[in-house]
Amino acid sequence: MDPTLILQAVVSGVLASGLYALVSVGLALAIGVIGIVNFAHGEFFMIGAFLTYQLFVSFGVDPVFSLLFVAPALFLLGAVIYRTTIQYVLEAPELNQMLLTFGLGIVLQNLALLIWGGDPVSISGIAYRSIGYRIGGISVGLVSLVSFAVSILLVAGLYLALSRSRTGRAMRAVAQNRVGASLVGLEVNRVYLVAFALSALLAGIGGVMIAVIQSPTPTIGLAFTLKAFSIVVLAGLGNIRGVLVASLVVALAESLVATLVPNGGTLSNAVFFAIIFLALIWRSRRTV
Amino acid sequence: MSPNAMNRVRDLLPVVLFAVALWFLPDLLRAWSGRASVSYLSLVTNGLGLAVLALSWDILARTGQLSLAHAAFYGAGAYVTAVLARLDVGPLWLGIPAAGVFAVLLALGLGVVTLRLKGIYFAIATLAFTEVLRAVVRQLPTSFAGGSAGINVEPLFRPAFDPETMERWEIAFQRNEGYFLLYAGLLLLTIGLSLWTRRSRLQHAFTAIRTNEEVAGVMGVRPARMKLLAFALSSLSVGMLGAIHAHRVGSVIPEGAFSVETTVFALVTPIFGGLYTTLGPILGAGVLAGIEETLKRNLADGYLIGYGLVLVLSILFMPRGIVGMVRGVARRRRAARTDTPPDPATDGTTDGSEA
Amino acid sequence: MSADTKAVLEVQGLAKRFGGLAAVDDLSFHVRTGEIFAIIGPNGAGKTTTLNLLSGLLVPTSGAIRLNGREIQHLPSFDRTHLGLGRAFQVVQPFPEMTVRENVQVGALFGTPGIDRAEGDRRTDAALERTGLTRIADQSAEELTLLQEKRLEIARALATEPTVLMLDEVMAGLRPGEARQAVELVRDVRDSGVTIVFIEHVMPVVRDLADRVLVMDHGRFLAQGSYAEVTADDAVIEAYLGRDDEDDDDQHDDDREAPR
Amino acid sequence: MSIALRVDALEAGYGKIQVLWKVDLTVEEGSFTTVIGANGAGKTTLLRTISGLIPVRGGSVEALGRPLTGVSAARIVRLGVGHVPEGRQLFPLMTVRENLDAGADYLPDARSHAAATRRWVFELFPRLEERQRQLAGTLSGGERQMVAIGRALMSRPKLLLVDEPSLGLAPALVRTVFKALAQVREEGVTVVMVEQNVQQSLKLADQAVVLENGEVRRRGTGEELLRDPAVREAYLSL
Amino acid sequence: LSPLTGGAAGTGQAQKAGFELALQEINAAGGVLGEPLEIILEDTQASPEVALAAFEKLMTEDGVAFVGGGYSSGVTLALIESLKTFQPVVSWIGGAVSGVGIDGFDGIEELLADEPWFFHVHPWDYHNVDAATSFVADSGVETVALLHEDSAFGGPGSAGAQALLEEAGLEVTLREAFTSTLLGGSGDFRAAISKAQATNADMLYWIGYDSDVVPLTSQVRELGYVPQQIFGAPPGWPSEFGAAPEAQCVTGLIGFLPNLPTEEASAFTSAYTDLHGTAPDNYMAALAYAQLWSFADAINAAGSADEQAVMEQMETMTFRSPMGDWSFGPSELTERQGFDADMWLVFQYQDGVREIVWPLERATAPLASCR
Ligand SMILES: Nc1ncnc2c1ncn2[C@@H]1O[C@H](COP(=O)(O)OP(=O)(O)OP(=O)(O)O)[C@@H](O)[C@H]1O
Ligand SMILES: Nc1ncnc2c1ncn2[C@@H]1O[C@H](COP(=O)(O)OP(=O)(O)OP(=O)(O)O)[C@@H](O)[C@H]1O
Ligand SMILES: [Mg+2]
Ligand SMILES: [Mg+2]
Repeated sequence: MDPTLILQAVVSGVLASGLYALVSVGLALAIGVIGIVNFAHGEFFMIGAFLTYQLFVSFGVDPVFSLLFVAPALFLLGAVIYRTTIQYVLEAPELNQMLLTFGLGIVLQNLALLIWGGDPVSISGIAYRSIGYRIGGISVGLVSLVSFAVSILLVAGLYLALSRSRTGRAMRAVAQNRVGASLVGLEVNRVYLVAFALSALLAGIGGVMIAVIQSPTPTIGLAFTLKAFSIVVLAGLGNIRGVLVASLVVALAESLVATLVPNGGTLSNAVFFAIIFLALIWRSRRTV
Repeated sequence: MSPNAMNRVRDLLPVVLFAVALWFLPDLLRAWSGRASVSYLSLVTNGLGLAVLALSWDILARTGQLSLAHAAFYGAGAYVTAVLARLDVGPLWLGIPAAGVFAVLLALGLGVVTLRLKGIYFAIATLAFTEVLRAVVRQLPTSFAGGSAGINVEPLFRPAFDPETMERWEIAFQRNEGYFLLYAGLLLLTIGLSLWTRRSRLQHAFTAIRTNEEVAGVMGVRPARMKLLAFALSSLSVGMLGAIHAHRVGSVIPEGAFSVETTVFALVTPIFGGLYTTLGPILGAGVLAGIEETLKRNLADGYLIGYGLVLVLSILFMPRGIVGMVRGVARRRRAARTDTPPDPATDGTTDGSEA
Repeated sequence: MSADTKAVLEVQGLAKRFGGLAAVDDLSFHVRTGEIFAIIGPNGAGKTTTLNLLSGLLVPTSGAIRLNGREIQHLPSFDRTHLGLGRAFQVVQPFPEMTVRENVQVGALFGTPGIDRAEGDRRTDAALERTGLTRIADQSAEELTLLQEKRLEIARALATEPTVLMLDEVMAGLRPGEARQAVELVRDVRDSGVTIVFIEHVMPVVRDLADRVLVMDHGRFLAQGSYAEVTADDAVIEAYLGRDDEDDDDQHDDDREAPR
Repeated sequence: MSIALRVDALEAGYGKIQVLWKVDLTVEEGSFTTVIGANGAGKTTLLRTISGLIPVRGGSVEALGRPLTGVSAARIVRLGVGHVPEGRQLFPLMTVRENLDAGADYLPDARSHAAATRRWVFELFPRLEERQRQLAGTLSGGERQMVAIGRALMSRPKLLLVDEPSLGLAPALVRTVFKALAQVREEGVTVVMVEQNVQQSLKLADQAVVLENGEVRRRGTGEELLRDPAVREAYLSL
Repeated sequence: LSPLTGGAAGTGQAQKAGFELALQEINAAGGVLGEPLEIILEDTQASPEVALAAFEKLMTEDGVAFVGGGYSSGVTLALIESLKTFQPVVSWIGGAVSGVGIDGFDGIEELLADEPWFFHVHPWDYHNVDAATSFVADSGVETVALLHEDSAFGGPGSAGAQALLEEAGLEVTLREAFTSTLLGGSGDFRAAISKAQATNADMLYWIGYDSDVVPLTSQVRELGYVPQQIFGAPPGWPSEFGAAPEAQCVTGLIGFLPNLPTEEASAFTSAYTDLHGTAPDNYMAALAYAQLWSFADAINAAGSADEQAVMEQMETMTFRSPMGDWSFGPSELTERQGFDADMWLVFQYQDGVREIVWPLERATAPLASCR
């Protein structure tokens, strides 16, 4: 097989991992660090995408700039949702959180359906979406490159924030022992609020990216939630850096299979989840 | 009378009543609403299906294993019966028990490899399993499993039409009655399995494993064996459900048979109704199906927004599901009347687990 | 050691490493049938880890464990329980979703393979009776005082009808009066033919209960013998009891007050 | 001499259960108070109510000149009330070092002295220095207790509430801990300690209180109660 | 019966919009038999069992005599038994899987061809392939790379397409499947595109869903693949896609276009825009509109709501529609097929406008090459 094809597959795979990381990092914060199982994460993502779209059609705002609005907007949305609902299930078992957030997901999805209709929407008239740089027969997509860079920055930033910064450590503390946290002077509820809103914000950034490279429908949420969950779990709960590695592994595998196997494109989901499955099993066997 | 005997009566009586009610329901509906009973039967049947799914899921959840693989058992069942029917081996109905058996084997296989996984790790592993299985089914030779186009499945019931004695809608009624009774039977079977785990020593083993597997082991419980048993009990009815459903809707396609909705509602319904109980998942299914249809009939667009809100509010105001809430009220009543402390026995059962 | 024929529990060259740390290191000792055997040592000496290795919650890095002459270090914990090795935990962990009775039933119904429900209930009642929990048997295990939790911890272990019962700091946090009851309970259990291995920091309790005492430090064997012997041992005083003026009058107080 | 803690007809409990019945307690600044009592007497509940972990149902709590009734636990800590809780309440997935630092991180004044305080804590418990990098969740029972005390000290409290610090500690270490607490008191910190180890804890106490069934049954100096036959019978004889 | 919510909500909502417009016009024009026409919309959620209950509700509770709407083969197959039971007059838009050419699988046409009461509006899958391939043949390319999504929609279709193309003497350099973003695909088609690029085919011919349009076309550009033609056959196209640079010179198969140069078309477009505020982007709206009108016309012509009479009218009458006049006639198996290959248009994005380039008699601009 043509070597440049394989090389191209590797490059595409590496870059594609950026999107996965973007989708997952917020969830990694929510579930891995704060310990809130958020089934509506994909909906934050979807909302972010449609806000970007709306800003574009109504005011012709370029997605790059709409970040400045979408990110805070989702932070706000996250905060509101936390105050009105999540706040009350912190102590509740994981399953209750799942039901609650799943319900929220349905609400958000059908609201979006009501507002934007069921057809996929697309942001037109942005030149950079289809720009690719050719380096020795290999093409590198501008947007993928940027999203890859952004995701690395976000993940690295979040990791540093959580391990080094006081606020970051506060989030972990609150998640690990609420009583202990308040006994060292933390307003547990406020810390959670910030953390949850932050995870929504991160989802929003991913949403902007999706609005640029794809044409979202209101129903994309759940699929992304599940993939994000898988990546976060593969990375290991609470392991922010792991999100990058996990995303890289699955994206690379998808891309290689899609290239090397005839009709491999249809296997991408199978590959994705097969890796998740095998990795989890293998890990569970290894540790005693 | 020994407490066990008491329990047995306490359980069996309502079940028997429920069974009798189900048996007469079609004719009652018919007598009450005439031809409209046709669609009512379909709706109730859908509800029963949800109940079977939910209760089965709950059985496994009692060991602390949050499965996202029930769509896999369901879809596998659907395909087993479809393929058997196409290969034309034996009578049509044979596919249903076969589907059940296959689902159990599949579940045991999955159970063995996921034994050591806990909580969300287990959940995601089972989800991944479902997705992979769907992909595999798609890739199977078209001549065998129909590929992405799917397979047609013969209906189980083709009531003969006799213009003299009956109206056309009565054909539909008889067909729906047939499926209704199958679903009802399946639910009763599942109830049986569920009650067995609740009333036998399995109840202790399951709860112990759910709360702390290590301590359970030191108490002499065999966690692996118990979990696998739960897997088997939890997949049997679901496999058969998928099979019957396939006959009912005339075809199977990978997207439909292994759909995420199945997975999700298998878990949403018991939480809504009340976890780790027999009544909870069934109530949950009934109420949820009822609410959805009511909203659908009374609201125009966006009725699902209402549906989502119901879920949200339910968990905020009934954290232990319907059953938990009812028991809570009952207990407060008792406490109000006499000063006897609350009966913790009922308390424990609806208690959420820390997964 | 193997010279001793009546050894019900034998530990040889037992070791457990966590990464770089040797929590238990080349530890050997044996417990005789029907005796009360105490394990003491500074915090972090490896006592609980040893118990975890004995009850199968941890896999030893190396070493052998024999119960009635049979090697058990490779068996899962439930098998060891079925073979008669019972255990109560240092960090009390009842099943909060169950009542006290149900908690004990778990041990009774599964502690010995294939016993019927009636027998299970008999054992349950017996264990509840013994630990004085009958009165609150139907309370939820959520709302117990520390003392009650400790009793439940013991009751569950008893319900498995062990030949060897291992107790990890069950006296901690009990006030003297209650500790005395607990001591009686343990003696009484031993008299019914159960060998006892227990970990304790409360020295008077060790003094009153232990036939023999094993002292651990840094995961290793430090000393062994009667209470008097080990408490006189300089190494033990150095590592564990500490040398202190208050020390003596403590002892005196206790001695004076001790029931004889 | 001013008052560090004034508890007035305090009532508290859990759900339907009332645990504390009109408890009065006045603690002078810089003094050492020991609370003893049977299991379930309400000692822990008393401390948890003072530090705002459970709501005050009746009566009032006032510490360091400020009313605490209705104030959040976090604020109370920032006001200078440290608490070594029953059950340690550590952060299992953080290292020993991180657990200790957390004690100072969220109190500006304590943070500025963190390094010094940490050194002192390590002097008290050398083992913690060895185990700085170990996850708290994997510590032995006693080691956890050390971390819990260390974390509270890191916040440099003016009033320190300690719940059964000797629980699960080796005899030598028990004395070390009590010495440490005495030393803390020497540095002007007011200490309120709940203990089962009556013998040694009462020796330290300027004031001692016996709590039974949620009510104060006896008061006096440590020495007085040590001599009190009823107390000896109930809490010392073994 | 339309999928108003769930994955196919786009289609369902478009159908709804079409019905609403038709209903308004019909009743403005005096309704049916002098009475205002009344329609009941039921949501199928594109789920078989939901659709089943909904259909039975229409039959028994609402006593409906004429059934319209219709989408998704899975749903249609689920209804077959019940349809045969109640035998209302069914005019069915979707469920385009005829089953013709797929052995071992019975499609809608195969199962309902002989039912006198079943009328099918949307062209069958082989019609679509037929139209698409004859355009390709006319477009002057010699080599074609065929990318298709692998569900019931693109899987069977692509097989037929390859056969017909090779019949027409073209070379199919590659036939490669992918998973549509609509069905949970990752939306990364670079691997498939690179393979096509490697064969350097004149035309990239893809069969997928609406939501694949943007990622696919943009990735083609990104990878620097410049075929003469980029031709796609999704059910619909994202609104405003035209303005995107990567849309330039992209060609597509579509059932209806607002700028179709006929007065029916422009009349429908303006009326639709007045009612809904947006142009009818999804041709399902036009089909639904046509379908409801055909019922109304047939009933009025029959002079009664008697089902037999109405069915006769439907079989014989010619109806008006935004796509021009149409009537029910023979297809492969049935006698009651509405639109066929002739309904399809091929448009090309030229400077943001969707110019009709095929069939030539209806063309608004000549076909341009991307090279
Ligand atoms: N999972 C683990 N990972 C790393 N170190 C561990 C782990 N478990 C225990 N340790 C260490 O092993 C040593 C022995 O622990 P163990 O709990 O056996 O002590 P112990 O003798 O019971 O002390 P205590 O009397 O305080 O309960 C301790 O220093 C502890 O920190
Ligand atoms: N979370 C809780 N829910 C319900 N009741 C509780 C709870 N915590 C404690 N109690 C009850 O409150 C009473 C007092 O408990 P508390 O822990 O204050 O006693 P204590 O004096 O600290 O005993 P110990 O010496 O065992 O710590 C006990 O009867 C206990 O059962
Ligand atoms: Mg220990
Ligand atoms: Mg206490």
